[in-house]
Amino acid sequence: MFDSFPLWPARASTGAGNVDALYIFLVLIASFMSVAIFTMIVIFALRYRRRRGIEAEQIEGSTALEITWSVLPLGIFMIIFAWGAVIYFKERTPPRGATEVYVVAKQWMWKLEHEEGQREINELHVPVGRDVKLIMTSQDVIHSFYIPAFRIKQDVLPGRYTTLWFRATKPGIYHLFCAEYCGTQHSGMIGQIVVMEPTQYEAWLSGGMATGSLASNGQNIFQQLGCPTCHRSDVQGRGPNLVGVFGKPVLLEDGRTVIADENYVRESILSPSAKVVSGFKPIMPVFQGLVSEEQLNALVAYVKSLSPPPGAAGVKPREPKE
Amino acid sequence: MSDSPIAVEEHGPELRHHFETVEQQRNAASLGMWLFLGTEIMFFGGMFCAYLIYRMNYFNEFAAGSRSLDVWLGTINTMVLICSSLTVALGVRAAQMGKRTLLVILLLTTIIFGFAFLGIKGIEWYDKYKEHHIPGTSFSADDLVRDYPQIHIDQSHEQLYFSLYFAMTGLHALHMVIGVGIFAFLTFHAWKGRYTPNYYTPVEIGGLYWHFVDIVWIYLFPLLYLIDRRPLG
Amino acid sequence: MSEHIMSSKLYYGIWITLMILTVVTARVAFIDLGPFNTVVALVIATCKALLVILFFMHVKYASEKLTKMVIISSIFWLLILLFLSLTDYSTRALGHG
Amino acid sequence: MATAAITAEREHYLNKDYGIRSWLLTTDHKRIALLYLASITFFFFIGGFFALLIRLELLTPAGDLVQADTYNKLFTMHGMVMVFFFLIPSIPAVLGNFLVPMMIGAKDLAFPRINLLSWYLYIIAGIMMLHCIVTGGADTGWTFYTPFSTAFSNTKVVEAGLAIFVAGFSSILTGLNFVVTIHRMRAPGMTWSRLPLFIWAHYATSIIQLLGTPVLAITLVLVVFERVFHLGIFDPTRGGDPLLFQHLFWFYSHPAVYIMILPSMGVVTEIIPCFSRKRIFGYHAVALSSIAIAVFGFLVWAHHMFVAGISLYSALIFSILSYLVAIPSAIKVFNWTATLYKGSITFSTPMLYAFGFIGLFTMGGLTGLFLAALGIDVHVTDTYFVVAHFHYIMVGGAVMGYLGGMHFWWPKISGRLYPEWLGKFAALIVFLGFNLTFFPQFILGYLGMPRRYWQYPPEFQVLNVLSTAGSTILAVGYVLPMVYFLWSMRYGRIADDNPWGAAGLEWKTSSPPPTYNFEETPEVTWEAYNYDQIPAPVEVSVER
Repeated sequence: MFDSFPLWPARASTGAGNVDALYIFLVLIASFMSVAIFTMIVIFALRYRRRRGIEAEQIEGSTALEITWSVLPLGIFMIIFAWGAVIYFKERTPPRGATEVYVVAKQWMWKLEHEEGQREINELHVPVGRDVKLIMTSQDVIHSFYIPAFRIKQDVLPGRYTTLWFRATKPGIYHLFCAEYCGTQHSGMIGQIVVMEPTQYEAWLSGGMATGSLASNGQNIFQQLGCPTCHRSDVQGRGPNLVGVFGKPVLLEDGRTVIADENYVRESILSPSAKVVSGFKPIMPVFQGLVSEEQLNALVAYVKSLSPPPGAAGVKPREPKE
Repeated sequence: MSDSPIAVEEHGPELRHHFETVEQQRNAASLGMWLFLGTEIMFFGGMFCAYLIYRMNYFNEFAAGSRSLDVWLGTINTMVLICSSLTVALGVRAAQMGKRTLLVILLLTTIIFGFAFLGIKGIEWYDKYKEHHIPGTSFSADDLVRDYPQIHIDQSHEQLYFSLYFAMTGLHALHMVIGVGIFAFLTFHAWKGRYTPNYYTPVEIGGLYWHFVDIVWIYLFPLLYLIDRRPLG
Repeated sequence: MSEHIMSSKLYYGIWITLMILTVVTARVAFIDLGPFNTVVALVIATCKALLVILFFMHVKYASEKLTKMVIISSIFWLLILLFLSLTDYSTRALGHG
Repeated sequence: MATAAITAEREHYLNKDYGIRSWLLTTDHKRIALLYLASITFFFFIGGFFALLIRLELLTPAGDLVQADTYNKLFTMHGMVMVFFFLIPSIPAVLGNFLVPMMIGAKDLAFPRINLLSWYLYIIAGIMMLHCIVTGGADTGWTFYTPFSTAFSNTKVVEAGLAIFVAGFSSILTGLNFVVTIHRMRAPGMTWSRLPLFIWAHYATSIIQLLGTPVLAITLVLVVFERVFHLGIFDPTRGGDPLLFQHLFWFYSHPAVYIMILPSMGVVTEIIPCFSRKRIFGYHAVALSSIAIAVFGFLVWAHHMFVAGISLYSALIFSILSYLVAIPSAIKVFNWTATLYKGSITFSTPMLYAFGFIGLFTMGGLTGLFLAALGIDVHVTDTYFVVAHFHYIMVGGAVMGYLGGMHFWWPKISGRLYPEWLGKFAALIVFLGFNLTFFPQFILGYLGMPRRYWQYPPEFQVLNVLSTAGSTILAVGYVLPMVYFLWSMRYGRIADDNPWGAAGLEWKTSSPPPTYNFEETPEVTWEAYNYDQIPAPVEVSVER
């Protein structure tokens, strides 16, 4: 109906409908409020326009009215807040077992790498109906990964990971924009999200020139850098045994506990002395500047592969809905 | 300015024409200075916010950086500023009582204390320069890694401590320089005999500024020098 | 209002207290009090600041309420900045990207 | 026109002295207001020129009119000039400067020389900004986000930062002057609950200027330090957090929006009672809502950062707080509307602007609810939806209020009347042009067009063409008042002391007022907006 003059972009993810529903609710509320106020103004302005011999009636104000029109909107606002918060909470809580794609942003391109090892530039192929989690970082300035059709956006920061997840519902090609101003070719830092049927996707995946999965690349780098000398997988070496560590709480030397998430693994490689695991000495060398963002991603993927999520072994079981 | 349409009362030349009374004028000036000090709190507040967050994240580096400062020079400098605050407070009192010579002497002493503070600060900065602790390409915290093997230091994070150290002490020193300028102005006018028991507002509000700069240092001293001086285990 | 002249003895007393507190804060920092080192340092600094504000800056005797309002609201605003920033930094480690 | 010559020359602030010196060294708040008026108008047209170039570039999807670099500089300079050199000083420094002392019955601001100093600071900052523009400009966006601004941009970031730093001091000193003046200089009988709401609005604005601006100042200083001295406070390669910059920046820059809109609300609160011949509905509610906006405005800044990487919990806190600040704004809108009820309304030019203000501000405010809703913000932040939203507030709101105020007080400022029909015509043009320019941008934003895009996918073109078309109409609407104001200074009809029959002390002195505002210090014995005691002007009713 709105093909020639659309009011919203394609709705191509599980979350998009939720956002649109709240949006439409808000448009209705906002229209109602503005129409009500405008109508009142117009009616008053016409009804009480100046006439000879009729004086204005002085009215002091009304505390009851003031309270009413403070509390009522506040009630409505709280509904909007709660609704928006629920959507946001879902958007920021990636489901377990999502397929992971590592994203490295740089001026002015998107570099993406699949778990299976496929690399893409400014283009992301994903299957319909599968949860995809993006683990993103930037090589230089702040960028923002924005897919209007999925109604999601997340800034991509240098020096740490931010994440984003979605489940595409409709095959097609959608815009990928950089939404955070990042310099000269900011508007050229665009790409596309190619959503495919799972079979096509498998075909695409096997047709690529992947050089082994990301985790296995990571394992190679792990070997090359000599990490296994200390991080042994059979016993505790001079460094912690990394098997089964990922996603679990870690007791630190100074008594704090942190969750071993992507950012923790990343920090522990780049700046090992920052959060030393309890019982170990801070003897690990600093790798800041020695590994590239891509190598770092591979290492993180490798460490994660040492702790497979429960029930997530093998192919993701869920079928696409549409 | 003599053609003010409203000459409400007899008043000395120090009452500006748009005020009704000397009292009103003095209260206005004092409120203005306090408001300005309020903005100054927020000005330094931005740096305190950065300090708080980085200190939480990088406590080790902050502790090591703090140890590398000369705590005795810092203590002496704190005392110098406290002495200068005393001379300022006594100066305001001298102005209240109309003791011109005493006022001039106290203002001059304050300026000398101000220079002493800046001199000591300069020595400390120069030490940091010699130790390659100034953030940038030539920064090196190798000496800290060597001296404090018990503390796990990430050299890049160490730069954050010194960045904040130089930003905070630098802007504080800039305030000191401005303070010395203000006090030179006050001394000159005090010498000329402009300030009387009826009119010493400039001395008073200049003093407020000086005390404020002192207070900032009272916080900077423990926050920068005394982060972690406990004996290393 | 600000014409109240304080005795110079009071000023010297405050000055001596401030000097002593300075030495105390510098010495205490070398004693291991666990997490309380920072607390003690900040409490001493705040005492010193209060002494300067109340006596040297005449807030105790000579000032009207408005001055106190200005001081309190500035510090309140600073706390807004610190506290609301901390809502972000202190909860980042809890996860959710 | 001959009447002007015949009238015996009464001495007032405009003809008291002549010559450049008497203006550049003046300490009269009214003359300083006019100095500001001239300078901010200059910067408004510079910023407007950049805006037109931006809209022209966006006429077509391809980047064809200017280079990408140039485009980035255009929107950066547009933002910096408009925000720091027009909107922030606009109403406070011009109308506020002119009116605050008069409305409270004072002879001048508390610190006339500091007032002049703040104009000079503004001019120094302005020259620095112009120098920055002429020598190449900056391309960071007005937001200066690190690490782009500190480590990657190779444009004149330091110059721009320092210019804004100096402009900030000018703004702080203006706010300081207002607070002291309002506390210390009120005429006998002018109690807090008799103050015009314009004063309350300016008081609230000044609080924000005093407590917010220094944080921006220190933030920019740290950015400059990072570029010049290689200190690394925001540098991610040294463990610095780029989000810290954003926290500090928005701590000022969100409340800064209220620096722009609060005075405008104050203007509207003066205009509506006057042309309804009524006391304002809910005086205390409107007064307190100004203060509430100033305070709550500081609690919501991170709603600019919901997708920036802040923690989930922090986002929830800031989202719920953001709804708090919407309440006092809503209260104001409801009270203005209620003031019209049973009034005696005339549609003069200032009133049309006031109506326009309420309409556009309401839409700007309501779309703010969208942005505070976390789930929607994720989709629309950093898109044209945000651009449309803040232009509805800052241009639809603040500039409409500014123009309304200029028309309302022009007879007082200049002693002349502008041509009423032209005024109404311009108000209409501005309103229509504005909506055509910015309404399509809401849709563009929801469709997903990111802001600060030099080129864009072709499907967005239709809406962009509409927007560009609107901007040319809007430009005409803005040039018109300047032309007829200038014209009226010489040829306009002589204005009475109180042409609108308005309440308020400023209307009790002559037009233009004498140097010290009042022949003798007034003593206030009446409540604000005592329209039951003031006869409506005959003239206005005759006109139509």
